Amino acid sequence: MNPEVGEVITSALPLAPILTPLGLGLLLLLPLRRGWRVGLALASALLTLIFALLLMNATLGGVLVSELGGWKAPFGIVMAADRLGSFMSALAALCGVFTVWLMAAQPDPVRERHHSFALTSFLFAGVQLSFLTGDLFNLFVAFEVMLVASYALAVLGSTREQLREGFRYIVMNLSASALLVVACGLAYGTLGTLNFAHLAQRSAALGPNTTVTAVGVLLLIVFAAKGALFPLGFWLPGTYPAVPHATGAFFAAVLTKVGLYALIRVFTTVFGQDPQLPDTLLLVLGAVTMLYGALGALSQREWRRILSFTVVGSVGYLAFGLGLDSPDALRGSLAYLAVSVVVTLAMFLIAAVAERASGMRLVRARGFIEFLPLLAACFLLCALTVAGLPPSAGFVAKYALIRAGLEGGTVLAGIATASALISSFITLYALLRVWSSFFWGRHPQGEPVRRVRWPERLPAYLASALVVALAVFAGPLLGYARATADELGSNGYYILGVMGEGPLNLPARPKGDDVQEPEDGP
Amino acid sequence: MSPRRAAKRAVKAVADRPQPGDLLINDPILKTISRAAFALVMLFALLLLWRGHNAPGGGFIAGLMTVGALILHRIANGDSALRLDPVKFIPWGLALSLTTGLVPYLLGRSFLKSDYGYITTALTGEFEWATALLFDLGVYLVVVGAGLSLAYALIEVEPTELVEGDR
Amino acid sequence: MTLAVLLPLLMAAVCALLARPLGRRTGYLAALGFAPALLLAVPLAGNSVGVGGTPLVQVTNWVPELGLEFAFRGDGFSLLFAVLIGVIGALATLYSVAYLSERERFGRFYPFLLLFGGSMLGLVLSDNMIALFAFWEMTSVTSFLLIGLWHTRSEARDGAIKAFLVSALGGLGLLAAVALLSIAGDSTSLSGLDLDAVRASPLFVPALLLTLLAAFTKSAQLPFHLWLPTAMEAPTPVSAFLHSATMVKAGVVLVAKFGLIFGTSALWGGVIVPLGLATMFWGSWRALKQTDLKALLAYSTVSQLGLLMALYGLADAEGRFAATAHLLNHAAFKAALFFVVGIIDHEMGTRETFRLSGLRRKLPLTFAVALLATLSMAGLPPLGGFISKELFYEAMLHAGPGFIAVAVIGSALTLAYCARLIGIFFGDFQAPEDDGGQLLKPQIHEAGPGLLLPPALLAGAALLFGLLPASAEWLTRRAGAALDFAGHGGHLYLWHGVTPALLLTLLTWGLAALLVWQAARVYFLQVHLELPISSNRIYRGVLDGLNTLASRVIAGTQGLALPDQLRITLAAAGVMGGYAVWRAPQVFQPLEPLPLSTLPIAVLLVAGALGVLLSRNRLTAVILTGLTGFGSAAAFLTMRAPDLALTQLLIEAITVILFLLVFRYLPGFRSLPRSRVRRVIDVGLAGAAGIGTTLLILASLRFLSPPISPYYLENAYKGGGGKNVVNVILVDFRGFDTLGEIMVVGMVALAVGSLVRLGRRGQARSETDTVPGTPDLQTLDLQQRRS
Amino acid sequence: METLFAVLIGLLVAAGVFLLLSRTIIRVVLGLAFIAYGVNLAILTVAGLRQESPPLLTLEGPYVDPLPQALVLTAIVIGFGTTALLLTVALRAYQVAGHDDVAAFGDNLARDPDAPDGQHADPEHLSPDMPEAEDADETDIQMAELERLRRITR
Repeated sequence: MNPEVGEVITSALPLAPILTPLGLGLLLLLPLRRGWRVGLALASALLTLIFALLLMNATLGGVLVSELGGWKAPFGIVMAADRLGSFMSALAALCGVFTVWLMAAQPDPVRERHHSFALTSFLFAGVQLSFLTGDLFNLFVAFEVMLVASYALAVLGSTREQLREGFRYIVMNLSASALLVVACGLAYGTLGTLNFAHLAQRSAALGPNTTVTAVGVLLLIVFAAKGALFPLGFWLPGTYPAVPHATGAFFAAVLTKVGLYALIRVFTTVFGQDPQLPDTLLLVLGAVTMLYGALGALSQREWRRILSFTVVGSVGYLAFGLGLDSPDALRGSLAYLAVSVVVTLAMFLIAAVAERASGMRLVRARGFIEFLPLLAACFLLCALTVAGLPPSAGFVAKYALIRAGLEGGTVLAGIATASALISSFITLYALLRVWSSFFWGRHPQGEPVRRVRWPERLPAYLASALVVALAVFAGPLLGYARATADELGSNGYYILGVMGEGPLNLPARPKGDDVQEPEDGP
Repeated sequence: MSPRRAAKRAVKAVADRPQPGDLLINDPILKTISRAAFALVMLFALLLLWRGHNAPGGGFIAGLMTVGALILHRIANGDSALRLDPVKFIPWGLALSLTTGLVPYLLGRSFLKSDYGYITTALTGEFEWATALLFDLGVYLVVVGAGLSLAYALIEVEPTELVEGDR
Repeated sequence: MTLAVLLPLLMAAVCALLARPLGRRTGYLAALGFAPALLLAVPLAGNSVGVGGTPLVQVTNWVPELGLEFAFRGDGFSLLFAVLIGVIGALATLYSVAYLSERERFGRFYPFLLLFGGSMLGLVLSDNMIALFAFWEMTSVTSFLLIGLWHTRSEARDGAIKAFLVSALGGLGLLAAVALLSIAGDSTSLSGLDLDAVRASPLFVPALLLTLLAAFTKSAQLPFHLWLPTAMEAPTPVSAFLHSATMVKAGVVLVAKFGLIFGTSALWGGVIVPLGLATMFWGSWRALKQTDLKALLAYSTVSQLGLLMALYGLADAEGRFAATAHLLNHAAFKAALFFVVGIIDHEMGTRETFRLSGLRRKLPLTFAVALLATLSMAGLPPLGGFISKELFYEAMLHAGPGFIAVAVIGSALTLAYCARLIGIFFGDFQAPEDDGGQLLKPQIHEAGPGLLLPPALLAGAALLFGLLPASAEWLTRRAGAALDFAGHGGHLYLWHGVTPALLLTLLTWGLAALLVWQAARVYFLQVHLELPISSNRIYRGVLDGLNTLASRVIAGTQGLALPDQLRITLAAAGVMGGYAVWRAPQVFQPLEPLPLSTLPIAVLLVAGALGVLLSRNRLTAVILTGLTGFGSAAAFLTMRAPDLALTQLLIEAITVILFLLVFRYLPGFRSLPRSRVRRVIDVGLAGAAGIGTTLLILASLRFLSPPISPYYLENAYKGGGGKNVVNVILVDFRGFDTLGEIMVVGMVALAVGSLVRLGRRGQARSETDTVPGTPDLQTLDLQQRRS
Repeated sequence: METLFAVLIGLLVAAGVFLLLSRTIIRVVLGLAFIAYGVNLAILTVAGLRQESPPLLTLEGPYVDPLPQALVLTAIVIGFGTTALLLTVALRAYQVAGHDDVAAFGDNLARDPDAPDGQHADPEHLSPDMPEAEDADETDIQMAELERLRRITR
C-alpha cells in the first residue's frame, strides 16, 4: 500500500464507526422485511465493531485525526481518536452487537414498525460520535443525537411506565443539556475556541485561571448529571427497567459511561490546570453515589431495578477514581470502566433471560439453578465482578482503585475509599439476595418455567464469557489502561496530535471590502 | 399495515370527517386568501433556500417557513397541500445531506468536503453551484418533513384518549 | 506448586462435564485433583526446603501493572499446609463417594469441592499478597456455594449467606490491609516487603487492625464466630474439609504469616491473645450445650481456633512451635470426628445426642475411631492432643495468671464436651426414634469401609502423633524456618517431668470431672443463662438496619415526585455551580449608555417571562411565551444576527402552533398549589439560578484569548463559496453539527409519530409489559395524593 | 449592553426554573422553553456584543463574530426538536395518568420492600436469617437433653 492511501485510510478511520451506523441506520428506515432489517442492523453493528477495533489498533501509534470538510482544527470540526476515545468506541460497538442480537432474538413487531432498529442505530452513531469528536460543541450535538435517540427509544411503545419515567428522563436531561450549551458558550466566550485540543492549548497557556475553572465546573455538573451521579441522576433507575431488554442493556452499559468519558476527556485533556476544585467535587459525588447505588440495589426487588442501581454504583466508583486524580487512579478507573461496561451488559442480558424464563420481573422465582445452571454460573460470576470480588476482573480494577485511594493520603480520599469498600459489601449483599431468591430455593409447584430459546440465551452467555476473558486478560487490560492514562497525563500528546506543530496563525478581523470580490476564485 | 399507509389514511380521515376539537376552520374567504398566501410563502421559502448561502436564509429558515405555510394551509383548508406523507421527507433529506458528505469521503477526501463553482449559461448568466447547497437542501427536506409530521401527528391525537384505564 | 493449585480448578471443570455419565464415581476423579498437592510432600520431606533451605518459588504473571502475580512460595509452613489440605481433601472426597445419596447433584458438589480445595491451596502457597487476597475471597465464594449446596432448605441458604457476608466483611479489611502494606512496604510480595519501612509507616496500625479483622472473621473468632455453626448446613464431608484443616484455618494462617510483620507490635499480641482465649472459652462453653453432634463439633472448632489464634498471637518462637504442633493435631482429630458424626448420621438417621446411646455395640469400629479422636481433642494422653495442650499451657504460663485461668477453664470445658460426645457410645442401646415414636432407621449396621477408612486413617495419625511424638515434631520442624522458630529448642514429649504445665493439666482434669459429674446442673445453668445480646442478633440487626436504611433512603430520594427531585438536583448543581461562580472573580462591566432600541426588547422579554408566571389561562400563557420568543428574536436582531432572528421567529410561530394543538387536550393552564416551604425553596432556587447565570455571564466576559472566528470571515467566500458566513459555517465549516442537528429533528419526528400512534388501547403491549410484577400505579397515585 | 442582557437572561432563566419546578405538566415544558431562550441569548452575549455589521460579506465590515450565531442556530433547532418531543411525551403522560399533576405521577421504586404486599424477595422466609437455637422454641429438645443428662449422671 502506498503511503498516500495509508494516510487517507488513517484520516478516514475515525469517522467510520460513526458513519456506519448513521448511514445504515438510514437504510433501516426503508420499509423492509424483518429479515432484511435484522440482517442490516446486525451487519451495521458488526461493521462498526470492526472499524472501532481497527481504529483502536491504529491509535496505538498516535492520535488519528479526521478533518471534516477539509477544514483544519480548530476551525472545522475534527474527529480525533486517541487511545481513550477508540477504546470507548470499541466497547460501545461491542455492546451494540449484543444489543442488536437481542433485539433480533426478541421480535417486537409494534416497536419495530416504529423504527426501533433505525433509532437504535442512530443511538449507536450518537454514542460513537460522542467518543470520537474533538470539539466541545460537537460533543453537545453528539449528546443530543444520542439522547434524542434514547428519549425516542425510552418512550417507544408508550406504556404507562415508559411515559412516566420517560418524562422524568427527558426533563432532567434537557435541563442538563441547557447547562451544557451555556458551558459551550462560556468556553467560547472566554477561550475563543471550541476544539478540545485548542482549548487545552489555550488554557495551558493561561495557566490556572478561575474563570476557566468555573467553566470546567459547569461542565462537571453537566457530565455528572449525564453520568447519573447522585444527586443529579434520579432519572436513571426508573428509566432503564422501563424499556425493552435489549435497549435497556445498551442504555445501562454505555449511556452513563458517555458522561464519564466526557468527564475524563474534559478534565484530563482540557481543564487540567486547576484540578483541586473538580477533584474535590468528584470525590464527594463519587463517595456518595457509590453508597447510594449500593443501598438502592438493596432496596429493590426487581431484576433490572436492582441492576440499574448497580450501574449508579459503578458510576460512583468511576467518579471516585477520577477525583483521585493520579495516574494510578486514572489507570484503575479506565480498567474499571471497561469492566463495568461489559459486566453491566452481561448482567442485563442475564436479567433478560431470567425475566423471560420466570415470566416476571421480580426476583423471586426460586430454584432456577436447577433449570438454568449455566445462567446461574454466569450470574454468580458477574455478581462477583460487580461486587469486585476475586477471581473477577472487577476485583483487579477495584483493587487498583482502592490502592490509588489509599495512596492518595488525604482525608477525603480515605473517606471515599472507605465508602467504596462499604458499598461493595452492600452490593454483594444485594446480589447475594438475588442469587438466593432466584437461583436457590424450591421452585413452587405449578408456576411455569418458560423455555427461553437459545438465540436469547446465547448473548448472556457470550457476554459472561467476555467478563471471564477480561479477568484472564486483566494484565493486558491494565497495561492498555496504563498506556492510556499516560497518554492522557501528558496532554501535549493529544494537542500535538490534533493541532500539529507550529503556531496557529489567526487572520486579522477582515474589514469586509477585501473579500468583496475575490480574485482567487476556484 | 405499514406506518405510511396508516398515516395517509389518518390524514384523509381527518380531512373527511371534521371532528370536534379539530383545528379546522372552514371559512371560504380564509381558504382563498390562504391559498394565495400559501403560494407566495412557498415561493419566498424557496428563494430563501436558494439565497441562503449568500444572504440570510438557508435550509432551516426556508424549511421552517414552508412548514408554517403548510400548517396554515392545513388548518385553513382541512387537508394537506402535500399528497405525500411528510415523514418520508426525513430519510430522504438525511440521506441527501449525508450523501453530499459521503461522496468525497468515499473518494478519499474529507467527509463533507464541499465544492463549488460557476456555470455560465446564456439564460441565467453566471450561476453558482455548490455542493453545500445540496447539503442545505437535505436540511430543508428534513426540517419540512419533521415539522410537518410533528404538527400532523399532534393534529391526529384523539382528544379523549386514555392510554390505559388509569382512571 | 502451580500445578497443585491449578489441577483442582481444572478438574472441577472436568467433573462438572463428566458428572452426568459418571454419577457418584465422579468422586474418584475429583480425588485425583488433589494428587499434586500430595506430591508436595516430596519437596517437604527433603531437607532442602523444610528446614532452613531455600523455598521453592514459582511465579506466573497475571497483572504485572499492579504487581499481581501468582507467586507460589513453597516454604516449610506452606508446603506442610498444602499437604494437609491435600490429604484431608482427598479423604473427604473419597468419603463423600460413599456418603452422598444417589440423588445428589454430583455435577455441582465435586466441582465446588475442588474449586474450594484449589483456592485454599492457592491461599496457603501465595507469597503475593494480592493473590493471597484473591484466593482468600475465592474460598469465601466456594464455601458459600458448598454451604448452600442443599439450597432448598432455608437454613442452608441463610447459613451460606451469613458465612459469605461475614468473611466478605473481613475480606474488605484484608483488601485494604494488603493495599496499605504494599504502599508502605513498596512491594506486593510478602517476602519482598520492606519490613522496616512498614513498621515505621503511619499505615502500620491501620493495616494491622484490618488484617486482624480479616483473620478474626475467617477463623470465627469472637464476635464473628456466628457463621461457623450455621455453616454446618453443608453436607458432612464438606464440613469435615472446611472446618478441620482449611477454610477456618485461613485466618490462622494469616495470623501466622503476618505475625512475622506485625508481631513486633505489642498491639498484635495484645489484641489476639485475649480474644483468642475468650473465643476458646466461649466456644467450648457453647459446645457443651449443643445437642446436635455437628453443632457441638462446630463450636468445638470455634474453641480450638481460639486456642490456635492465641498461640500464634504470642508471636514468639514458643507459641508458634506449639501452635503448629496443635494445628496438625487438630486437623487430624477434627476431620476424623466430623467423619464419625457423618457415619452416625448416615447409619442412625439422626445426630441428636438425646436420641442416641449405646452405639458402641452397634458400631464398634466407629466407636474405636471416635474414641481415639475424642481423646486427642480432649487433650488426654497418650494422644497428640495431649502433647500440644501441654505446650499450650507452657506458652500461656508466660502470658499472665488471668490468661492461664481462662485457658484452664476452657480446656476443662473441652474435656467435658468431649465426654458428652463420646457419651453416646455408652449406656444401653436404643434405636433412635423421631418425635412421633417412629424408628428412624429400621436396620442398623456398621458403616462400610468407604466411610470408615478415612476417619480411621486420621485417628491413626492422631495416635501416632501421641505415641511417637518425634513424628509430629519432625513435621512441625518443617515449618520452623518459615515461621521463625527454627531456633526454638522445645521438643514434643508425652512425659516431660512434673512441670507447672502438668499441674495445670491435673487441675483441668479435676475441673472436667466436676463438670461431667454435675452435667445436668451445668446444662440447666446453660439453658437458663442467656446473654441479652448475641452476635447473631447483631448480625440480624445490622442486616435489618441496612434494609430499612436502604428503603428509607430510596423512598426519600428516588421515590420523590419529579419536582422534588428537580429541586434536589438543582440545589446540588447550584451549590457546585455557585461555588464555581464565587471563585471566579466578578468583572462588572461599566454601565454603558443603553441604546434605546434595546429597551422594547427588554420590556418584551420581561413582560413575557413575568406574564407566563402569573397567567392562569393557557392561551395567554402560550401567547406570552411566544412574545418572549419574539422578544429574543428582536434581541438577535440587535445583536446583528439576522439568520437567528428569522429562525427564532419562525420556530416561535411553529412552536406556538404545536402548543396550541396540544393544549386542546390539556385541562387548562392551572397552577397547582405548592406548599409554603416548597414555594420558598422554588423562589430561592429560581433566584439563585437567575443570579448565578447573570454573574456567570458577567464573569466570563473576559475574552482571555482571541476568538478564532476571523478565519471564518476570511475563508467563507474563498473556501466555502458563500457570503452569508453563518450559513457557510452551518453547512460547511461545521456541517457535521448540522448533520447531527437534522438527525435530532428527524428522530423527534419519528418519536412523536410513534408516541401518537402507539399505546392506544390494545396496541403495543410488548413483552416487558405483559410481565406481571409491577404493582399498580393507581394505588400509589392515591397514596401520594393523600399525603 | 452586556450587563443589561446578562440581567435579562438571568430573569428568563429564573422564570424558567420557577416554572420547571411546577406541578403542572405543561408549566414544566414551558419552563424548559424559557431556559432555552435564556441560554441562546447567553451564548451570543458572552461572545461579546458589538454594534458592527452582521456577518454577511455583502455588507461593509467589520463584522460581529459569526461562530456563536451558528452555534445558537443549531441550539435553537435542537431545542425546538426536544421541546416538541417533550410536549408530546407530556401530552401522552397526561393521557396515561389521567391528570396533569407531575407530583402525583407516582414512582414505585420507592416501595418499601418490607410492606406487607407479598413482594418479598424470598417468600419462603421473611427474616434474613433463621433464628439460632438460642432464640428459638427449642425448649422441648433442651428438656429431652436435660432428662438424658440427669439419667446418665444420676
